[in-house]
Amino acid sequence: MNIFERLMQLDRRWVFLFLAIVCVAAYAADFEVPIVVEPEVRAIFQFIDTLPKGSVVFVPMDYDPGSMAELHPMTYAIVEQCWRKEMKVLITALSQNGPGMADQAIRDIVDSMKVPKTYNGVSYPAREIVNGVDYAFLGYKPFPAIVILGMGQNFRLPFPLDYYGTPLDSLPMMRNIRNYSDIACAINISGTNATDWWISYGQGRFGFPLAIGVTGVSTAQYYPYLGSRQIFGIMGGMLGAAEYEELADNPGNAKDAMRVQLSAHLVIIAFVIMGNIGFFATRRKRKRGQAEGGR
Amino acid sequence: MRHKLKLVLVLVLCAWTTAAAQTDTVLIDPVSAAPVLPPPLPVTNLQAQDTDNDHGHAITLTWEKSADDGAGRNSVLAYEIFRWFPFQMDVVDALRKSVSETRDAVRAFRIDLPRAEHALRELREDPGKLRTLRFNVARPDDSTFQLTADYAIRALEDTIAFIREHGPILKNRIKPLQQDLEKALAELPQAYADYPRDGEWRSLGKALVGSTSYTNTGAKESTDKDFIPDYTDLYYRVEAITVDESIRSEAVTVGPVQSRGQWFHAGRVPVLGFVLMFFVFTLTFVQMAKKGANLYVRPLSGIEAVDDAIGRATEMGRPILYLLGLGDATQVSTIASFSVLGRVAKRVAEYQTSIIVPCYDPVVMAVAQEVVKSSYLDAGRSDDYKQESVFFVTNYQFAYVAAVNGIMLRERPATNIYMGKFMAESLLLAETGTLAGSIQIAGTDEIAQIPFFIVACDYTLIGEELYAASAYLGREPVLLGSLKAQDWAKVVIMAVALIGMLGTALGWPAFAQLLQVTG
Amino acid sequence: MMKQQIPRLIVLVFGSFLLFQFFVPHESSEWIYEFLLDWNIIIGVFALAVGIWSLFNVHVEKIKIRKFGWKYSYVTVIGFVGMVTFGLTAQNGQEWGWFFPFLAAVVLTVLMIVQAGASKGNALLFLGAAAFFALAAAVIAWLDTTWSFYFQTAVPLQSFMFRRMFDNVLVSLHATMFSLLAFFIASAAYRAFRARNVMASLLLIAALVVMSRFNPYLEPIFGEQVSRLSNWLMNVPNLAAQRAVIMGVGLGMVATALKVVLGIERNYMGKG
Amino acid sequence: MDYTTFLWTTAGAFLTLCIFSFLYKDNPFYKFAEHLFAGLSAGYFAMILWHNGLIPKLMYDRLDDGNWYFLWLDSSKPWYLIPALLGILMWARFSKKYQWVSRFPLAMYIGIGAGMAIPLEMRARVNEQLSAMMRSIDWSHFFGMNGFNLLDTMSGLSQLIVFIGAICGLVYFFFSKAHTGVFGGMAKFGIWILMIGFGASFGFTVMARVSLFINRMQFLDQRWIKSALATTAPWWYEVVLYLVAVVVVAYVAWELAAFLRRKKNPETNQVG
Repeated sequence: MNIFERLMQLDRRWVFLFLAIVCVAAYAADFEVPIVVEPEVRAIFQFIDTLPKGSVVFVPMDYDPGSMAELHPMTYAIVEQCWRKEMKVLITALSQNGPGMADQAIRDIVDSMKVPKTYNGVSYPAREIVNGVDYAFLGYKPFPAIVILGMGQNFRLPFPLDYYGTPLDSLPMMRNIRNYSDIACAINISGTNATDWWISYGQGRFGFPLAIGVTGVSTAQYYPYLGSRQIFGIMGGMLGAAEYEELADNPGNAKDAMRVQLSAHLVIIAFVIMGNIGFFATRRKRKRGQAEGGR
Repeated sequence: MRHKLKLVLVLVLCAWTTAAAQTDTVLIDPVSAAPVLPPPLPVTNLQAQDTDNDHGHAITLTWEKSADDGAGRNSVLAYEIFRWFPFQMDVVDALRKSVSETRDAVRAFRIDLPRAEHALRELREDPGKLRTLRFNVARPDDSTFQLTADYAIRALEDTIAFIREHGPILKNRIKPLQQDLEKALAELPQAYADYPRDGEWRSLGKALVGSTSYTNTGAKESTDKDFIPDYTDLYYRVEAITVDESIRSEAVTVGPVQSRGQWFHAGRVPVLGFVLMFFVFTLTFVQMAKKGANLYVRPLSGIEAVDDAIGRATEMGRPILYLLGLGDATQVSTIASFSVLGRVAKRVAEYQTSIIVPCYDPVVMAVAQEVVKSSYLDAGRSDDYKQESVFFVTNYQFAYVAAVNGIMLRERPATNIYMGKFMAESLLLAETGTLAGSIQIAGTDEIAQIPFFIVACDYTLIGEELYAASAYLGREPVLLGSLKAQDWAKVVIMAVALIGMLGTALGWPAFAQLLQVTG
Repeated sequence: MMKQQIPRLIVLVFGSFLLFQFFVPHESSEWIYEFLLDWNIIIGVFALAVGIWSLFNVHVEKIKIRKFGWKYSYVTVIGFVGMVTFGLTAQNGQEWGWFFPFLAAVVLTVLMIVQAGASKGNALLFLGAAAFFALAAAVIAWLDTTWSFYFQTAVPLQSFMFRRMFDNVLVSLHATMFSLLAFFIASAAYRAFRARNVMASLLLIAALVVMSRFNPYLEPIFGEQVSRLSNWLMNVPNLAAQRAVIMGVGLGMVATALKVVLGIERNYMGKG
Repeated sequence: MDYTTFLWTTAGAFLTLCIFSFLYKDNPFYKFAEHLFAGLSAGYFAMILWHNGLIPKLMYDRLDDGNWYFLWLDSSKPWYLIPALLGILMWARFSKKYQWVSRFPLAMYIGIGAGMAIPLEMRARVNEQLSAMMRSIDWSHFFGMNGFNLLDTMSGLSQLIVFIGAICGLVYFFFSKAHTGVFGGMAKFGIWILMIGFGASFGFTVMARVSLFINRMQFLDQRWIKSALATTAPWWYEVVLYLVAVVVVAYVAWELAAFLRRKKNPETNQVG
C-alpha cells in the first residue's frame, strides 16, 4: 500500500481530529489573518475616513439579536471610527427587537472610547462621548418604509422624541439637522428587508450616499445595486465585518472568528486537494494494472 | 384588583400625556415651522368598490393623484384615509373589551388564587419569608411606604377575599355581556345606514406619496377590533397631507359602498387552467396505459439500486433502514415516500429480510405501519410483520437525528433509504450511514439539501425523481401513464416559457400577463 | 368495503373539496377550510398518544430482550417523564418543598410500570410497587402547597425547571448536534469531491470556487475575479438549477397528490 | 454567575462534550446524551402540544363563558366534537384487531394534505416560476451598460444562461424519453447546470456550518470555562470544571489505550 492508497482510504476521523485541532488552535492562537479588503468595503471606510470633523454619519441598525453575531462587529467598528474622528453619529433601530440591543451596543462603544487608542498609526486621545452632542439614538418606529420617507422630510416627523424621551430640538447635535440633506452618508446595517426600502425609498428618492452591511446569506442579492451605483459600498456577513475591522485597525469578534473560519476552509480545501491527488495517482496505477492484466 | 384598576388609570393617563407631549413637539418644531405651506390640492376622481377576489370585509379606494404630488408645489407627503364610524362601533368595542377582560380576569384568578393562598400560609408561618414573597401585594402610592409582613398578610387576605367574592360574579357576567355584544353587533348595519348621524370620521392609515389606491382590509370575525361588516353602507374620505400634518387638502368623500365575498377567484384562473390541463393529461395517459399502450421510461440508476440494495441486505443478513424525513403526513413529499415505502417493504417481505422505520411524527408512524403491514400482506407474509419495526422516536429535529445515528451504528443496516423532506440533518444522517458502511439511496425535494445527499450518498433521486420513484418501482402501467402526463406538462411549460419570454422581448407582454397569478 | 372503500372515499371527498376551495374565496368556504385545518391539528394531538405508546413499547421491548444498550432506555424514559412533570407543574413561591421527592415518586412509578412490562413473570410485584409510588406521589401532590399542577394554563411552560431544561440542556444538545455538521461537511467534501467524471468535477470546482471567496491568500493571485465568479455561480447557475428543480418538483407533487385524490395511487393506505 | 446558572451551564457543557465524542465513535457518553435528548425532547414536544394544541384548540377557545367543560358539550361550538371523535378513533391503533378503524382519520389527514397541495404547489412552484421565467430576460442588458460580460449577474448573457439552464434542467427530468441526440445534449447541459448550482450551494454553506462550531467553542470558552475561572467565582466552580476535565482526559486515555491494544492485535480490529 503506497502513500496514495493510504490517502484514499484515510479514516475520516483523522479529518475530524485535524479539523478540530486546527479550529481550537486557531481560536486560542493570536495570529493575524491577512484580510484582503474588497473595494466595496474599502469604499465605505474611505468615505467615512475622509469626512471632515463634525459631519454627521447616519447608522440605521435594522437588525435584531438573531443576526447580532455577523452585524454587531460592523456597527462597533464604524461607530467607533466616527467618534475617534470626532464626527457625530445618528442612530435608529428600525427592527422591532433591535432597540434594546442597539442601546447596549452604544453603551459598549462609549465605554471603549474612554481609553486612548492608536489606529492605523494615529493616536487618538480618550474621549467622553455625550448623548445629544456626539450621538443621537432615535430608537424604533414601526413601518420602516413610512419612517424612511418621513425622515427624508424631517427627522422630527417620525421621531419627535429620541429613544430616551428627549425632544430632538433639545439635543444640541440635532439643532442643525433637519433631514437627509444634512447628513454626510448613511450606513444601513440590516438583517431584515429594510435594506430594500433604504435603497428604493431612501436613496432612490432623496439621493444621499448610502452603503449597506448585510448578513452573509443575503449578500449576493444586493451586489447588483453596487453595479447600478445606488449604494457606494457593501459589507457582507462576518467576512465583510472582518474586512472593515481590518481597515479600521480595530480587531474585534469578526476578525477573531475569521481566524477559525479561514483555517477550517483551508483544511477542507487541503483535504479535497489531497483526496484528488490520491485519486489521480491511484487511478493511473489502476489503469496500468488493467492494461497489464489485459495483456 | 383595586390596585390593578388604579394602575390601568395611571397608564392611560401616562399614555395620554405622552401623546399630548408628542403632538406639541411637532407643532413647535422650529426648523420646519419657518415657511407656512399652502394646503395642497385634493385628490380627484375618488372611487370606492368592493375588493375583488376576496372573502369580503374589504374595500378598495382608487383616486387620481393630487396636482401637488410629484408636480406643482410637490408638497404632498402622504394621503390619509378616513372611514365613517357610527358611535355604535364604540359600543361594540367597549362590550368586546369587557368580555375579553372579564374572561382574562377569571383566568387570572384561577392562577392567582392558589398562589395567594400559598403565600398567605407561608407568611403566617414565618413572617421572615416576606423577602422571598412571589406574589405581588397591592401597595399604597407612597414612596416612604415599607412593606411589613402584617400589611402583606392583610393585603393577601383582602385579595383572596376579593377573588372568592368576585370570581363567581365575574364568571356569571360573561354570558350576559356576550348577549349584549351580539345585540349590539346586530344593530350595526342600521347604525351605518344612519350616516351622517351619530358617527364621526376616523383615520385608517396613510398611503405613501405617489400611490393612487388604498385597500381597507378588515377582519371577518365580528369579535375582532378591525371588523368590517359585509353588505353594509360604508363611507370613506381621502385627504392629502404635507410635512406639517395640520396643513392638508380639503377632504374628498365617497360612498356608500358595500363589501361582499366572491364565489370565484378570477386572479387564480391560470392555476385552475394548469390543474385542469394536468388532470386531462393524467386521465388520458392513464386510459392509454390501461389499454395497453407501450410506455417507455428511461432507467434511473437510483431506482435500480433499490433492488440490489435489498438483495445485498438479505445476503448480509442485516436490516434495511427507511427514513420518511421530517415532513408530516399532509406533505406531498411524505405521501410520495409512503408509496415508495410500500414498494420497498413488499420486496423486503419477499426476500424475508427486515426493515426498520424510525418516524419523526406520530401520524406518519401510524400511516407507515399501515403501509408496511399491507405490503407484507401483499407479499403473502403477514406473519413476518412486526409492528415494532415502525416506531416513533421524537418530534425534535436533532434529537431524532441523534437517535437515528445511534440506530445506524448499532443495528448496522445494510442499506439506508432516505425519501421525503429532509432539512439540515441530511448530511449528518448520510455521513453516519457511510461510516456504518451502508449503501445509501436518497431522494428529496428540498433544494438546499440535494447537494449534501449527492455528495454523501451512493444514489440520489433529485427533486422530481422522488415523485416518480413509486411508479418506477411499481411498474404498473397506470402509474407509468401519469409519468407521461408529467412529461407532457413539462413540454407545455417549456413552450409557454419560451413564447412568453420571446413575446415579452418583442413587445407583446399580453401573453405573459395572461398567465400572471394575482392574489 | 369498510376497510378500504370508505377511507378512499374520504380521501376523494376531502381532497377534491380542498382542491376547489382554493378557487372560492368566499367566507363560507374559508370557514370550512379553517375548520378542516383544525381537524388535522386535533387528530395530530390525539395521535401523539399513539406515538408515545410506541416510544414506550420500543424501550420496554429493548429492556425485555436485553438488547444491546438496553440500560440507556431508562435514560429516555426518565427524561420523558421528568420533562412531562416539569411541563405540568409550577412553583407557587421560591421554595421547592416536596417537589423533588414527588418527581422521584412519579419517575419511579413509570419505571416500575416499564419494569412490569419488561419482566417475565413477576410483573405483579412491579405493578404493586408502581401503585405504591403512585400513591406516594398523589399524597405529596395533595399535601404539598409549594407547587401546584397547571393542566389548563400554559404557566408551566415558563416555570423554572422547564425553562432551564430547555435553555441549557435541550438547546445545548441541539446546537452541538447541529455543529457536528462542520466536521461532516469536511469529511464529505474530502471523500466525495473527487474529479471522477465531468459531473463530479463540476460539483467540485463550483464548490471550491465559492469556498475560496472566503480565502484571503488567493485574492492577491486572482484579484477580485474569484469573488465575482462565486457571486455569479450563486446567482446564475444556482438560480437556473433551483428553477428547474422547483418546477419539476411542483409537477411531481401535483401528480402525486392528484393520483392520491383520484385513488390511482393506493399504496399509501393499508389493505385487508 | 450564581451557582444554579453555573451548574446548569456545566450540564450544558458536559452534554456538548458528550455529543462531540460521537465524532470519534459511538460511546457510552454519546449514548447517554442521545437517549436523554430523545426522552427530554419527546416530553418537551408533548407538553408544547398539550399547552398550545390540545388545550386551546379543544378546551379553551371553545369556552365562551370562562367555564371549563368536559368535551365541549354545551359550548357554542359543539361541532368540534367531530374532530375530537376522529382523534379518538386514532386510539384504535392500541388494539391489534381494530387498528384499521384509525384509517378513517388517517385518510382524512392525507386527503386534506393532498387536496390542499394541488392548487397551492401548482401556483407556488409552477405558475410563479413560469411568470418569473417569462420576464427573466431584459434584452436591453445585452446592449446597454453590461453587454456580454459573463461575470456580471445582471448582464443579458447571464440572464440568458439562467433561462436556458432552467429549460435544460427540466429536459433532464423527462422520464418517458431516452436521453439521446439533441434531446440528450440538452439533458446533459441541464444536469451540468444542476451540478454547478449544487456545488456552489454546497460551498456557500460551509461558512455557516463552521460558524456553528465556532459558536459552540465560544459557549464552552466564554460561558463555561471563563465563568468558572473568574476571580469572583467561588472556589468549587473550578473544582467542577476540573472534574469534567478529568472525565474527558480519562476517557481519552482509555480510548487511546484501546486503540493501541487494537494496533497490537489487528485481528480484533473493529470500526466504530
